Parts: sequence; structure tokens; C-alpha cells
Amino acid sequence: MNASIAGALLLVGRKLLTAFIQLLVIATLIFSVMYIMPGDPVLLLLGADSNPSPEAVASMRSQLGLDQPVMSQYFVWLWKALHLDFGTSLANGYPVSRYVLSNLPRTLELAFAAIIIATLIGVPLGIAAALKRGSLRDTILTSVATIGISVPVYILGTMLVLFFSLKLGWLPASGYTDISRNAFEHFRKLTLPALALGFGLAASIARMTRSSMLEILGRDFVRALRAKGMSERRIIWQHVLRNAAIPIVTIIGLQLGNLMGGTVLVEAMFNWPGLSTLLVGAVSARNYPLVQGAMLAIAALFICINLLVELLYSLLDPRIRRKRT
Amino acid sequence: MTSRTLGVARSQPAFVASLAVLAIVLLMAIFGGWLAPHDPFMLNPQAVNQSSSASHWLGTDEFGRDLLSRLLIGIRPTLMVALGATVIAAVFGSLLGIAGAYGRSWLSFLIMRAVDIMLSFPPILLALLAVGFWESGVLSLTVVIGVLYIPHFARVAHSATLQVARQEFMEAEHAMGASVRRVVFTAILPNILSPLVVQATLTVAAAILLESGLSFLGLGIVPPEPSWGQMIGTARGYLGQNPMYVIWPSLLLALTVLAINVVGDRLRDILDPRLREE
Amino acid sequence: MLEVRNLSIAFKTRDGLKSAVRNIDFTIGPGEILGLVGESGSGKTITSLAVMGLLPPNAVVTSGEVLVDGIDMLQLGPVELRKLRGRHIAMIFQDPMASLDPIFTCGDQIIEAIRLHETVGKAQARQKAIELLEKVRIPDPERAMRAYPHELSGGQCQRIMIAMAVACKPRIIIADEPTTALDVTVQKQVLDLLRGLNEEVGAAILLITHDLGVIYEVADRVVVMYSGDRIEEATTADLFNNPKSSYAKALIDSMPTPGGQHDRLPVIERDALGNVFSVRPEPRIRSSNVAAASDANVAPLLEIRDLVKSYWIKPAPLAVPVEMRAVDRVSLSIAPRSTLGLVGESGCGKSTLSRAVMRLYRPDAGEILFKGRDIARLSEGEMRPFRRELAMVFQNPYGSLNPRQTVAELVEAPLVIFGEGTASVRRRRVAGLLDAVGLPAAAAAKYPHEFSGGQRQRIAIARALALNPSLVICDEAVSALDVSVQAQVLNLLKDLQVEFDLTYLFISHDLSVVEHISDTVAVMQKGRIVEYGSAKAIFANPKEAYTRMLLDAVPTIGSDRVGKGVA
Amino acid sequence: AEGGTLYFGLSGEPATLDSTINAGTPARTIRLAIHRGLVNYGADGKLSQELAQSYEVSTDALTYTFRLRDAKFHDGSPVTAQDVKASIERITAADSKATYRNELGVIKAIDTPDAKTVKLTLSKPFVPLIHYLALPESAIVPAAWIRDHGKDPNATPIGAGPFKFSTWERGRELTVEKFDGYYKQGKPHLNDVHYVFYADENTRVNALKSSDVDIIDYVPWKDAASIEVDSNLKLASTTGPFMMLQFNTKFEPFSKPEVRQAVSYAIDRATVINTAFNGRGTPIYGIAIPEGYMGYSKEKANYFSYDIAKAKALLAKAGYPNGFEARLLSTAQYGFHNNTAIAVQAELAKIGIKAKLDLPDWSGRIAKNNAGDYDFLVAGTAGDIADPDWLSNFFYGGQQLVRLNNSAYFNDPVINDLLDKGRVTLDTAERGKIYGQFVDRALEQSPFVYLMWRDQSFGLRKNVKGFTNIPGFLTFQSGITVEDTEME
Ligand SMILES: Nc1ncnc2c1ncn2[C@@H]1O[C@H](COP(=O)(O)OP(=O)(O)OP(=O)(O)O)[C@@H](O)[C@H]1O
Ligand SMILES: Nc1ncnc2c1ncn2[C@@H]1O[C@H](COP(=O)(O)OP(=O)(O)OP(=O)(O)O)[C@@H](O)[C@H]1O
Ligand SMILES: [Mg+2]
Ligand SMILES: [Mg+2]
Repeated sequence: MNASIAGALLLVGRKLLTAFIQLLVIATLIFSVMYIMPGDPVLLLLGADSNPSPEAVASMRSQLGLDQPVMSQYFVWLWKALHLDFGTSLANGYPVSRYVLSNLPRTLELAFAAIIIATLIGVPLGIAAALKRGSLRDTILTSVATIGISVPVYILGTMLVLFFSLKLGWLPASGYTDISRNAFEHFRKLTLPALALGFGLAASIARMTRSSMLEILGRDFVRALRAKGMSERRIIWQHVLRNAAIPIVTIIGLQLGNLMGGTVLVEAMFNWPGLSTLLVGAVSARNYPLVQGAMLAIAALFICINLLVELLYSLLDPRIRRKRT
Repeated sequence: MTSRTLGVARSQPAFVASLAVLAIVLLMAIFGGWLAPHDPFMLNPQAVNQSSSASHWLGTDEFGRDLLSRLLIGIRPTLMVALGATVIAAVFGSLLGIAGAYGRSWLSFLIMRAVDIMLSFPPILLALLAVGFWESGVLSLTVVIGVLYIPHFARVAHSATLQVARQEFMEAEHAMGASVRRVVFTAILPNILSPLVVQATLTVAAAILLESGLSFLGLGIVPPEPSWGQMIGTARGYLGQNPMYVIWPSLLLALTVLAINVVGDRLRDILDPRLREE
Repeated sequence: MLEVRNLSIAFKTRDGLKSAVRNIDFTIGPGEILGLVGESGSGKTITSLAVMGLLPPNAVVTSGEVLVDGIDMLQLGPVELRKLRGRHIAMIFQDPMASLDPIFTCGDQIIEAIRLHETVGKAQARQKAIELLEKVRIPDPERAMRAYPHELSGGQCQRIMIAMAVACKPRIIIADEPTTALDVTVQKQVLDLLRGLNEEVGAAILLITHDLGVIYEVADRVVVMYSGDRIEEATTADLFNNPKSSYAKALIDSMPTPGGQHDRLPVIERDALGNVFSVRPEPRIRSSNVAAASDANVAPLLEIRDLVKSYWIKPAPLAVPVEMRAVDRVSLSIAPRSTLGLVGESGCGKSTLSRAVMRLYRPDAGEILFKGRDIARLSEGEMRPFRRELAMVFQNPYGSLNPRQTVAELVEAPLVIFGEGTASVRRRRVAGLLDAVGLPAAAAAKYPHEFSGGQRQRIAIARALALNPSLVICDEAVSALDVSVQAQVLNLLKDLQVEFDLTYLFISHDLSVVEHISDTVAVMQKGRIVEYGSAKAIFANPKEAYTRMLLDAVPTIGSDRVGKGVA
Repeated sequence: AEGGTLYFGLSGEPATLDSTINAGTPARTIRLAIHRGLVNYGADGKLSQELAQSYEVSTDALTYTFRLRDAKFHDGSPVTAQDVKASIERITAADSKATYRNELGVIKAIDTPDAKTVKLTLSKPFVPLIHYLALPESAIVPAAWIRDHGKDPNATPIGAGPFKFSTWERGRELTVEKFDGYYKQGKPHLNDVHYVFYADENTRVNALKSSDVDIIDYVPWKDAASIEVDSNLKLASTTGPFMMLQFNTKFEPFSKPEVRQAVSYAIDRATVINTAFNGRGTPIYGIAIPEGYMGYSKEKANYFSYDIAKAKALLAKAGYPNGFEARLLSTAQYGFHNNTAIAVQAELAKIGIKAKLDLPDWSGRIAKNNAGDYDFLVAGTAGDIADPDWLSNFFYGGQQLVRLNNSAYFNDPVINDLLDKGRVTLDTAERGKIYGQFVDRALEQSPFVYLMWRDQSFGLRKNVKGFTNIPGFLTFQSGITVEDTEME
């Protein structure tokens, strides 16, 4: 028993170390990217609508520490980050960590809501298409899914708003209410953005489900299950789906990861104050510390999601588990 | 031969229709410029955002340019970006993913962690990096979008390979002394092709849409050249006044992607011998 | 109870329907065991699948009916079919590995089968499952319950399948080659189990097998099939004493008889008129340099010293893995041009041993000297030249064939890998190999799933022989073949041995086959070699109790079956 | 009606509320609810005395004397001369980041003879000073606050305006509430104002239409019509900001005034207006001086006309009969910049000028603008103040030849001279003449090609009263009128 605890600890330790190194690499990459990109935060800060004087620019720059050599800026940042101090926003000195901590859960919530909707729609749709391969039903489902893939999220979102908010007035057009303040309102405002995101993702999940299901449906053991007298539904949901799950889980994981920094359009469109908005705003303003902080948060989430997905792989397929141990 | 073709046409109407759509799209990509009824770059401030009319069949855009003409010449860059990016992503991504699942443990560790890093790097940053280095245009757009999707393919290929690598015929290949190349190309690839085909069809659509998403960073097709993605992106702002503006390119895009999907599905089924004879 | 009337089945192909089974008729009454024998690929499995209503999607029933208690199965809807299956009519599939869901533990699958039709609690079902496993003589039922199919040996999987099929005491059991991977003692046990059911609940059993000994011992009546046609039906005694059709006669003639050492086995041939008869073909090549195979002076081709291979298994999901020695300090040697027969109970480590020799994994300890060089520790790159000389026929032929490759591609693979010959040379070689293992030339363009169990096995054999390697490991390579094809393949192996100096490590549970083909025999039990010596000596004078037990359990024609009178 | 809550949809979240930095219109809108200066621009676009009850300028324009009224800061302390001194010194300090540090830098000394009197002494005459003091960036804040929090960009702001800062939920909204001690009797009317941030223009419009908010700023041109026709909504529109082309006068063809004039002749302004702005704008065929501002003259307003032949002739005269290629910098981030560039590109193609578009994001565009890395560019802007000195910012050569708002390297001694003279001339008629001469010279040199006045609109719900879109350049300071705003 002790040995297994030690083994587990070792494993966790290794994963943590890997994650740490990954984050370090990402941090370095972002740092380089931000400095290679054209753009100057100070000009944006001071010159929004007017001509700042060169002296004001210089003074601002030195106050923000941007006049230091890039390398020393990097190491200062890194050193602080190692102490969990991610600096302050260039624009207003507001701590990056507070920004990230307030926006991160909102993006997470939106992403999970979307992915749950997408899975609930996509997986059954894909199964239905696979079971009737080549039939009219398959064609119709495929077409619906395709439209889901090729209609951009902002068009879908706009249509949802036009219909559900402006026309019917059922749901708010945009905004965010803190769950602690009014939970009902909170979820009402979550509905449309989550739907808008979810539909498109559902389409991809459906496609992958269909293909993966077909792969498994051709296997001999399915026939053996039928011979046992198992109901078709149970065969599909319990055995075939689980055998087919790895590619599906992969694509869901990918999408969830993408959503971490990729809900920009939807967040903007529904005024959902999440991490993506923060990141894009920070990138646009060349707010380096904020970009760094938001990116690291996204990357960390990403790593978590990946670990989860890999864990799921081995739970789903014992043969993969064997390789790992 | 011909009777068989006819047979296919009868039993697979969707497939045949899709092939036809793709053929038309390809032809339009080649000859679109000549087919265009109007000069696609001619501004007409007196006729902006018009709906269908006798002279402009599909209406006009916010500059009064003929939508049909622009859709026609917009195919080429759209296809080039979408297909080019998909090819780049598919080739490099799949190979990386396979190596990540089948290669030596240190190699697969490196590859998969690198893939994770790439994945956690939001597209916008990579795009900005590209803007810093290259002129915007079809080529850089293709490369950037292609690179963006490499890790996606890698992940899909990786997971599928993990599954395949555990099957007994891989042991048989191994026992025969098959070279890595052979294992990859004859044992693994054909068996993981179906998720890859699906991923590819998804990528085609995503690439076209991403193109419009990246254009605000200045990485799009450089105006006044049109592309479908860019048209859809712009049209979003005019949903209220000129709904047709967004509907036409979206419809064409959906139709093309649908055709690609149907062909992709069919390809996937053809590649699966167990499904072929039905 | 089960009545098949005028059943015809065809496959949809590019060039229209291709008939596979024609006008099959038979009935089985309660408590009756009907044997179904016939040529490999003659349509036995397809017929039984049709009975279950489980034909592959590209197969169509062109005529006939399948009556179960007077109801036509072919007319039933999916819901009614489902109610019958498993509870009323159960099937044991020919390829056990492929028929188990790879991602559920065997225990879960058996429990599931039980609970599908009986309203019992989980614990109760589990208890029952363990009892079943004990009945089929699985050594450590607790472990088997926890194991995933890939963690069990071929014979163990087969027994899991059997346990599942009989779990609900169905009234009709279709057993498709239920004992191909079982050693004779276990086979006996399993047959007893089936017969027990047969007596207890009056189950009707359709027993498909190529093992005429088994048929002789347990079947009441026998149906003989040949290339899709039913050509004879008779009581067992009649069939063996007085076969009417020429095929049945030829089949019985072709059986390898224990004790009778012949250089060649008789095979069935068909003359221009379509008549079949059994002939004992002359060797293609007379052995000129008949070096004494077991000459002590000749350096062994393969020598295994103290080989150890363990699996680490977790008793519980979070527990520390414990060692399970599958191969325990095995030492063996095989002289060039000789054949070592390896026999032993199912699950004793034969496949593990052969995989280690193939270096599919690194053994934990010990040496594998091939042509004097220890290959146990070679790196993959260093192994490569040896791979040309080592070939293996896997126990589970379907699994070892890439489903996305045609037979031609599969068989020529070794040639391609070692850059042997041009495309046309390879094509000719493939054609020759297919012919030698008794497959039609048309097979080349097909995919593995389009073949019967025996045909797949032959594809695997053809592939293994493609390069004329020095050592061929045959892991139950002929277990799914009817006696005639089996004879043909065994003759081929012998011919090749003479012609190309091949050496075989031949794993089989069929002692008469082993006796026929082996020069030396090793008997394995629980991971160890318990007896090792020349074939003649062991078969004539077994020393170990275990060996004796094995020999005693061989079903043979002529010996009366136990308890036959009860039926 | 008195009381009520106003929801104000803003086009962005302020980066900072630092009162000395011009951090964009949303920041100004909010600060104008919190802060007041000595003077400000009122709803009528004229200077209005706020914390200063009155002021006088010495005849040499070197001293400005302000009499303060009895006003209170949100913390209850009175507004004193010390506070004014501290506030202005904060702007002019050596390490100050204030946007208008340069302009206010002419203040040499600040004397406070008594608690209610402030005397500013200038180093040189500077007539427009009072206008710079009217900017929101010249707000007066308590001296004590400056001492304690002056360097802290996140300190809770304290001003003397009608509303006091309440909460700021980052990324979502900022709330201010009524200040009872405001010096204007009976104002403000509202209890509180929620400034909700809507970066996306479509979302902003939808929020107004679905009555999530009561006012929005920056109504997109394409949506103006739909707001106008909506029976629940109204549109408060004015022109003020303008679109123009800036040239890099080091770039060979654009170094020649004829070429720049040719560009001006070649562009049909209607094209730009109809395509990039949905027809919501007024063409400029002269110099972008709003009607009523000093320097405006009717006859010069149409100095140019849409005339391809003339444009071609000018090009030929300059030596480019077949046109040339040039990079046109704009940004893809904002539709109207992007579309203006496309329209200009199409128009210039007619005279053979092939414009290659360069469309980075806004930040990249600003950086390139500031580095002079362009041949010509599209700019959309407005003057800072209602005094003609706003022109200096654009036309003055001087030390820094590459700036955000000038044509790179443009340096015309005649123009510099006139601008210098204009700043020190107190006499209005005299000044008018100087700026008249300036306009003649500017048209001749044409360092900028002006395209159009664009409409700048607020969208309001019908029940919102008293909010005014201040015309001209001051539209960006309309936020000050929340003090008059009521809900019915
Ligand atoms: N899915 C399929 N598609 C096409 N042909 C098939 C398919 N399955 C089986 N066949 C063919 O049908 C014939 C009968 O096959 P079946 O599996 O019934 O043989 P069998 O009698 O069980 O042989 P064996 O003893 O080798 O298992 C074979 O010739 C085989 O090639
Ligand atoms: N991957 C594995 N993990 C754990 N145990 C395994 C694994 N593979 C085989 N075993 C166990 O090792 C033992 C030897 O298996 P092996 O396959 O070598 O038997 P075998 O002699 O070939 O039997 P059979 O005649 O039934 O094929 C069996 O008890 C089996 O359950
Ligand atoms: Mg069979
Ligand atoms: Mg075995």
C-alpha cells in the first residue's frame, strides 16, 4: 500500500513538474511574441484621442518599467511570477491576478455550459446518424450538423438574440449577473451565449461520434452482444459508445481547451466578461502583464483539461492503461 | 463501368450530388473571374446593401459591389486557404500525433507536450506573431491557419493511434520486422484515417471561418480581394439591413462544406472495407 | 425445437449476389446434440448466424425459414428476437477474442449476460459467474473476473464465452468451434458441461466442429456440409461406420489417427467430375538429405535458457501490482529442420513463450539463443535481421490481420518488408501460397472480414511462410481447420521443411496433430516445462502424470462416449 | 422627474480613471460625471464657469486670475485655491504623465493670494489656455487626495462633480451615485448612473433596443436609421469628428503638394460617406473647421471639388501621368477605418494611384503611425478644443516631425509662423484674420486631405431627457450633460 502511495505521489510530482516546465515555455514564448509584435502600450494609453507629448510618453514608459532591456524585464517578471506575483495591468496598475481570478470562472462556466450542451446534442445526433448510415436520416442529420459547422458563431448568436430577446423578449440580449446576486438572472443570461457556442461544437462532436461509432459497429463483439440478447440501445450506449469514446473525448477535450481562450466572439457579443475578452483586450492594448497572466491561466487550465482527457483515455480503454503502467 | 457509375448515382444520390457541387466549386475557382457578371471591385455608392435585383442577382454589398461577382472570385482564395491549411495541418499534425503515440517514450513525451503548448497558445497570439513577420495575404494566412490546426490533428491522431497500437495486428507487423515507415503508413494510418477524415472536413470549415476572424488583426485576405470568410465576417454588421449579404456566402460555404463532408464520410466508408460492400 | 428449412444465404458483392449456403435443412429436438461438420468455409458459421438472426450486413437470406418452437426467427422483429436471444437460444462464437468487448472486464461481461435475463442482484450474479468459471475450469476465477480479455489466454477467453452462453441455461445452444483453443482435458470438461445442460434442461445443441473425435463422442446426429450444401445427415454411429456421401467418407479417411505415424496425411481431392475422395499425396520433394532431425551433434537452431516472463497484475484497481509468472524458467532447444511440439493446458504460458521468442517483448530473464546468438536483449534495430528468419502464426488469426489490407497485401507483407522480388514476382508468390493453403485465387482481393475462421487462419499461415523463414512458430495454427485442410496444411509444412530446411515450434492442443508432426515434444504446465523428449518416447511412454492425463483425455473414434445411454 | 437610475452603455471600459490622462471617450464620459474643472464646456458648446465663478485674462495674456465659487468635494471638503494649485502642478510636474502636460506647461507659476483666488502666470502668451483648462483632463481634485493617492492609479477618485464614484466591477460596469453637495442647485436629477461596458457595437445597440440600457454612445452608422424609426428610441446626432488622409511627406510623390491636391480632387466624398458610413456624414472639400469655429469660411469650404480631370492634370504636372503605387495604412480592427481605406483605394485607382492596403490591428496601426511607417494613412479624429489652436496639433512642424496627428515630416515655415501668431493674439478679429491666412496656406499645401464629417450619435430611450450631444469637436465631452439628465 505504501509503495502505491509513493508511486502515486511520484506520478503526481512528475505531472506537476511537466506542467511547470510547460508553463515556463509558454510564458517565455508569449513574452517573445509580445515584444516582437508591433505596437506600444504607452501610445495607446496616452494617445487615445490626442497627441501626448514625448515627455509624457517617456515618463509613462519609465514608470511602467518598459524602458528596461527586454531580458531584464523578462527575468523580473519571471522572478515575480515564481512568487505568484503576476504584476499589475499596465493600464491602471490593477493586479493581474485579481483580473484573472474574476474573469476566469466566468469563462470556465460558459465553456462548460457550452460543451455540455454540445455533447448532449452532438453525441445522440452522431449516434443516430451512424445507426442509419446512408439513409435519409443520416443525410438530414449530416446536413444539419454541417450547417452547424459552417454558420459562424456570431451569426448564430445574432439570430438567437434577434429571436429570443428582441422578438420574443424571453431572454436578456446580453450581460452578466453575479450568481450570488441573482442566480436565476445569472442562468438566464448564460443561456444564449452557451447555446450559440454549443450548437457549432455539437456539430463537430456529432461528426466525430458518427465516424467513431461506425468503426466500432463493424466489430465482431457487437454481434456477440446481440447474441446475448442485449437491447440495441444498451449495446449502443454502454458498449459501442464506450469503445468509440476515445476520438469523441479527444475532440471534446480539444474544444473545451479551445474555448478557454476562444470564446472571444461570443463573450464580446453577449457582453460576458470572461477571460477571452480580457485577453483580447489586453492583446489589443499590448498590456503585457495582463496578456501574460491571462495566457498563463489559460495554459494552466489547458494542461488540466489535457490531464483529464488523458486520464479518461485510460479509464475508457484498459489497453491504453497497460501501456502507461 | 458506366452501368456501375449509374448504379452508384442511384444508390448514393447525396454522394453524387456532393461530387457535383465540389466540381462546380472547383470550376468556379478556376473560371470564376470570367463568369463574374460585374466588375467585382467596382464601387457603386448609389446602390449599397441592395437585395436581389435584375442587374445584381444576389444583391450588393456595403460598397455597392456585385455580390455574385465577388462570391465567384472569392472562391479561389477561400479554397486555397481552406484546403492548403487543412493539408498542412493534416500532414504535419497526423505525423506528429502518430509519432507521439507510437514513437519512443521521450520523443512522444516531447511531441505531446509541445502539442499541448501549441494548443494552449490562443490563435490570436500566433496570428499576431505572423502579422509581425509576414505580409498578410493568402500564403501567410494558409500557413498560419495550417499551423494553428496542427496540434488538433496531432491530438486526434495521437488518441486514435494509441487505440490502434494496442491491436494484435500491430504485433504481427512488428514480428515481421516492419520498418517504422511501413507500420505508420500501412498499419496505423489506414486504421486511424476515419477520425482524421472527420477532423479534416471540420478543419476546412473552421479555416474559412477563422480567416474572417483573423482579418481584424490584419491577417485576412487583403481587401479589396474578397473571400467567403471575409464576406461573412463583414456581412455580420449588416444583418439588419441586408440579410442576404450574410446568407449567400454562408449558404455557399455550408453547401461546400456539406459536400466536403459527404464526400469525406463516403471516403471514410470506402476506406473501411467492412462497410464497403453494402 | 430448432428447425431449419431450406435455408439459402448469399452475399452481396460488386458482381451481384454470391450464394454461400444453399437449401440447408436440419432439425434438432430437445436434449439432442446435432453435430455440424464440413469443410472450412463451407458455411457452417454463416448458417448458425442466420439461425441467430445475426448475419453480417452484406449477407441476405434468399430463401428458407428458421423455426424455433414453430416461430420463424427470420420474420421476427428486433424486440422479439432480442427476447429469444441469450435466454432461449445462445451462441458460442468461433473467435472468442474478437467476440469479447475489449474494454470491459470479463467478469462484468458475464455478470451482464446473467442479469440481462435474470433478475438477480449484482453480488448474486457475481457468485454465479464465479461458479460458471469454475465449471469451465478456469484456474483462478477471481482473477479472470477482473481481467480484461487481452489479459487472458486464447483458451481462457473461449471459456469466458462459453460461460456466458450457458449462463442462462438456454434451451438451444449453438456452439461454433467451442474447443479450438482448449487442451483435451479442459475440452472434456467443457463438453461435459454442454452435455450436462443438454440433459438437465433438455437443451438442444448445435455443435459445429471439425474435430471428428469430439463429434464421435458427443453428437447424436451429424450434418455434413460441403461448399454450402448439406450433403449428408446421419446418426453418429451410421456416419462413422457407413458414410454415404463420398465427402463424408473422404473426411473420415483423412483423420489423423493417433499412434499411426505416417509421413503424409491423406487429404480430400476433387476430380474433374466433382467427385471427392481421400488420397494420400506423395511428398512434392523426396527428402534427399534426411539429416536426423534430432541429431545431437547438430547445433540447435533455437535454444531457450531459463526464460522468465511475468505479467504484473493488480488484484484491485488501486493496489500494488503483483507478479504473475506466465513463463517460469523455461529451457528448450530445437534442432534445425526439426519440429518441436509444445502442448500443455490452456493458459499455461505457451503463447507467452512464443511471443517472447519472437521478441514481441523483452523477457524478464533468461536467454534466447538463435543460431547461437542471444536475441533476448537485442535492440529493435539489432533484431531486424532476425525478423526475416522468424515468423509466427498468431493464435488469434483475425486479430493479427490488418482489417484495412487485402489478403494479397497481407500475404506479401514480409516480402515487401524485406524488399524481396518485384511486384509481379510477389504476386506470383502470393498466388502460390494461397493455393498451397487451399484458398482460391479470388481470395487475394478480399479483406479478412470476408472469410471464415479457418480461412483466416490459412491466410495467417500463408503470410508466415512467405519468406521461407528459418523458424516458424505456429500457435494453434491449424485449430480451426477441418481435417482435410488441416492435413493439407500439415503436409505443406512438412514439404517446406524438407525443401527449405524449416524449423517449427508447433503449439497445439490436438495431440494427434502434435504426434504426427513433431520430432520432439515439450509438455508445459503452469509456466514450466514438465516433460521434454522425443515425440515417440513421450507418446509411447509418458512419464509425467500430467502427460498421461492429457493422453487419456483425447477423444477418439471407437471409444464409446460416456453416458451416451442417457440421451 | 427627480431620481431614478440611468444605465449608460459605453463603447469600452476605461483603462484608467486617472484624471490627467485622456484615456478615451468612455473614460472622459465617466470622469465628467465625477469631476469638474475651473471651466468646462457646457451643453451649448461654450465655455461655462464651473469651479471658477469668474476669471480674467491680463491684456498681455500672461496672467489668468480665477475666483473660485463655494463648491465641495465628495469627501465634504471645500474646493480651495490650494486644491487648484496642486491639481495643475500635478499635470505640469516634471515626471507627469498627463496628456496635456505640454500645453499646460506654459504655466510658470501658480499663486494663491487667498483661499478662493488662483493666479496663473504664463511663461509666454498663450490665448487658448482657457480651453485647455476646460478639458476633462484639467479637472480639479483635492490636494490632500493628490498627496495620499496621486501616484495610485487605482485610488477611488474624488472630485467636485455631480456624481461620486461608487463601485467598479472590472469588465462589467462602473457605478456613480448622486452627490448631494453638488454646487449647482437642484442638480443632478438622477440618483445613480450605471456605466455598462459594451465593447461590441452590435451588442450595444441590442442592449438599447432590449432596454437593458437607456443611453448608448458611438451608435454605429449602420444602426442609426433603425434607432431613428424605433418609436421607443431617439437618436442624438451631431457632426464633429472628421475623416482624413495623412501623408508621409518624405514619400516621393506625396512630398509634392500637387500630388496631395490631386488626391483631394480625385476622391468622390460621397463614395466614402455612402459606403463606409451608411450615408451618415457631410463631405469636406476644404479644411475640417466646423462651422462657427474660428477659421471657418464659407467660400473656402469648397475649395476642392470632385474632379478627376483636374486630379489627373495635377498628377501629370507633378510628373506622374500614369500614377504610382503607395501603401495606405488603416486598420482592420475598426470597420469605418477599414471601409474608408477601401473606398479611397477604389477612388484613387481612377487616377492611376494604386493603393496597397496595410491593415494591422489598431495598436499596430498606431505604432506605425507614430514611427512614420506609412505612405499615407486613414485617420479619424477631432480637434481637442473649440479654440482654433487645435490646428497646431495637426499642422505645426517644429521639433517632433512624426506625430500621431500630423503628416509625417511636414514642416512649413509659413504655417508654423501663422500658428505661433494665432496663439499669442488676444484680439479676436486679428486672430480671425491670421487663421484666414492659415487656411489659404493650408489648402495650398494640403498636408491633409479631408474627406468628411462623420455623424457622431448617441442612442437614447425616449424617456431620457436633458442629455445633450454637444456639437462639433465637443461631442466627446457630452458626458458632462448627465448632470442635466432626467428620466421620465
Ligand atoms: N462477410 C462476408 N462477406 C463475404 N463472404 C463471406 C463473409 N463471411 C463469410 N464469407 C464466406 O462465406 C463462406 C462461409 O463462411 P463460414 O464462416 O460460414 O465458414 P465455416 O464453415 O464456418 O468455415 P470455418 O470452419 O473455416 O469457420 C466462406 O467461403 C467465406 O469466405
Ligand atoms: N496481458 C496479460 N496480462 C496479464 N496476464 C496475462 C496476459 N496475457 C496472458 N496472461 C496470462 O498468462 C497466462 C499464460 O497465457 P498464455 O496466453 O501464454 O497461455 P497459453 O498457454 O497460450 O493458453 P491457451 O492455450 O489458452 O492459448 C494465462 O494465465 C493468462 O491469463
Ligand atoms: Mg466458422
Ligand atoms: Mg495461447
